[in-house]
Amino acid sequence: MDVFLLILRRDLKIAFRRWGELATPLIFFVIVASLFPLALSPEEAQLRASGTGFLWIAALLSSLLALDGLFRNDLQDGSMEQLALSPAPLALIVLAKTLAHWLVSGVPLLVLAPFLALSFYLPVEALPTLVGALALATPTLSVLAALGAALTVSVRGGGAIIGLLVLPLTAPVLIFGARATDLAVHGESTLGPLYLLAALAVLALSLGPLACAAALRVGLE
Amino acid sequence: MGLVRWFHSLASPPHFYRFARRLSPWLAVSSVVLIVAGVFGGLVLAPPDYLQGDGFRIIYVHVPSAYVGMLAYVVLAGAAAIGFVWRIKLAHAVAVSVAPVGASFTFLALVTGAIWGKPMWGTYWEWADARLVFELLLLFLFLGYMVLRAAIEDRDKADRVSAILAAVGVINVPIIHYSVEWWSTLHQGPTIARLDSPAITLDMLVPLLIVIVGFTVYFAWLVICRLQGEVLERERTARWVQQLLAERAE
Amino acid sequence: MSEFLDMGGYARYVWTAYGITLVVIVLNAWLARRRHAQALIKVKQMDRSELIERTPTVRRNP
Amino acid sequence: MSVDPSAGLIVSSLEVWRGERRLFGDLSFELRSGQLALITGPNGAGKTSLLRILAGLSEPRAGAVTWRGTTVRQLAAEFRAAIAYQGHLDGLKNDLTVAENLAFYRALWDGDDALEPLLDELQLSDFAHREVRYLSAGQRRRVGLGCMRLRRASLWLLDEPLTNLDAEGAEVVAGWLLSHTDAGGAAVLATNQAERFDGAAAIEIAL
Repeated sequence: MDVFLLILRRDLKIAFRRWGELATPLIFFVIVASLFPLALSPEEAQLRASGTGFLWIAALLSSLLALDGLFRNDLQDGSMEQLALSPAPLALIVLAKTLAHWLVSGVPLLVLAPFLALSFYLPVEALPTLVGALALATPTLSVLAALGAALTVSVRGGGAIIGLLVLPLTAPVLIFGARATDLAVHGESTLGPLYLLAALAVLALSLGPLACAAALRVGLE
Repeated sequence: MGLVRWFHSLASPPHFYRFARRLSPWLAVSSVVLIVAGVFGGLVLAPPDYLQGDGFRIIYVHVPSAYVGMLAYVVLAGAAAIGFVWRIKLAHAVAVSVAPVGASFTFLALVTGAIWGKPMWGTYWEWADARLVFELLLLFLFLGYMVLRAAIEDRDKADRVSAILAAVGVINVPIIHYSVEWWSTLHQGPTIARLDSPAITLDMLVPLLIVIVGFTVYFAWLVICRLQGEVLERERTARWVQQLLAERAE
Repeated sequence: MSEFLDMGGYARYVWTAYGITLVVIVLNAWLARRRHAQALIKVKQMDRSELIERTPTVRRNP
Repeated sequence: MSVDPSAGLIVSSLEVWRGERRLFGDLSFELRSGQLALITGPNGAGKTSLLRILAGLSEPRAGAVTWRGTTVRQLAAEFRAAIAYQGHLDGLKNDLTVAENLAFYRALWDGDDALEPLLDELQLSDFAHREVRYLSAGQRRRVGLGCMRLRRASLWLLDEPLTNLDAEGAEVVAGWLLSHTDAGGAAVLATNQAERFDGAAAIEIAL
């Protein structure tokens, strides 16, 4: 547990010292969301109908965008070797790094999302569900993106293929997340999809770090 | 005991290579016979469907290719996992050889599904059909696997990294399948007919089963052909490959 | 015969589907055989120096 | 294989590959406590690949490496902690200061050494609160080796530790190595400057 906190603190400290990189995915999220009405139409009915799905796609893309360097930086400066050779389990270290990343990229997204949702004329009553669904979905997305980053860690220059590897796997999260939000917009019970999102998060958080650690060990060779 | 030892010896590349050379003509011939017989049964002998008329005959190529695509992904993931856990090089070679074949059959399932959809739904692509959407995602999984392999230069590394991707993918396949199913039931209008007849009769079913078996044997032949090349390349410094080359040169 | 080819009015769809299937099947066979043939060529043309076995020398100092 | 605390590093019939190429095969040796081994050889011979296998970072295609009687890839945490590896990369975070980097590794290795004497010895005291990105290659090397020193390891695996170091720095590191082996530690060194360790090495491996 000490190692977990140690890595978490180190990664957060580094993240705040490079705040430019930190802010990029969030600004991306906001800009894409502001372009959406320009591409579609400013009409209330249309925006309200497609705003939910759109917010989810934007959240998905921005959470993938940021993760390319999650392990690559550590691999390139040699600290990944030291982490892999430390007595602590690599999966625990991976989990700490993923959590650190989620704290600096996922949480701000949760804060921004309601404002964007309001601008798409989503009803205020739906906002708690939107934030709740995002809170359950973004950890899964972070784990999947971390997995993509770990798999491509030994690919020269290629963060671009992370999307190709990971996006098909995110389909269930997208389906349940958008469904929960949609149900909330129509004032219906959202428990079903929220439970499913929580189940996916548990699965991802328990198996994901193990897969990441295995991929990193191969990448280190 | 003898059978177990025989299976074990197959994991040794020279044994496998020799075995594959003897097996492959049999697979090729029997798959062609099965496919031709099944397709003949499907196109000529089977009665037209009472709802879809003769249009339903696309089933005899659509369902087998969809089935082989799925089978290929399971074989790919299983082989890759065996290769990763027990460090069997031949298993990794199987995974590599399966990928392009599986991708092409999944692609074929998508295309024939879309062609079938046009007369049934009036549109080539129907998002509310869970199975086509699932096939599409499966195709992406195959493509991801192939792209990842192509991006890693070191073959040994590529084997093991892509094995992890395949394992994650295969855990996800049922989740994706059920989520897409669930999602489509929410959006499916009552007018959408599913791409299979609700009451398929025996004389329709038998040709279908024959084509499915034929496609599976054909798939095995393709994989074995590719596998021979894969094994040769991986084992090129081994004595048996050098001997084989010397024999061929004579 | 022409009735068979007509496929109850679905000729366009049925024959396109079967045609594409045939193309995919033939293409797959060609690619699989080519894969094997290319491997043979590659192995023949490989760098023979890969076959040399090197062993390091270990010297023990008392 | 059982745990045998008296056994050192045993390498048996090891085969080393880089990617698709076999670099060499049939390497066997045993390193006991108090001994220093040197790995020499031309560039590309496989010094780094060998060292990474010894550290357990890569898996050998054939042969085995054991430490205290257990395969290095399967070591339990307490034995894992006894092996220090320092490769070409220093393992430092550019955005953290020298002191922060050292403190991080001290915590990771569960150590409690004071940092000031170490910084003094490495002549880094004036740079303790400077971010690593502003250091020269030689200074970074010193910090990296300092991080390694904080690990109370009994086996050191060092890949060209003297690269980029000036005469004084090299002197300090050579001194560390001698006192480490004198105190019963073992070390494997991949180096192109073998003459610096003439007579000190118990085993010399020429690739």
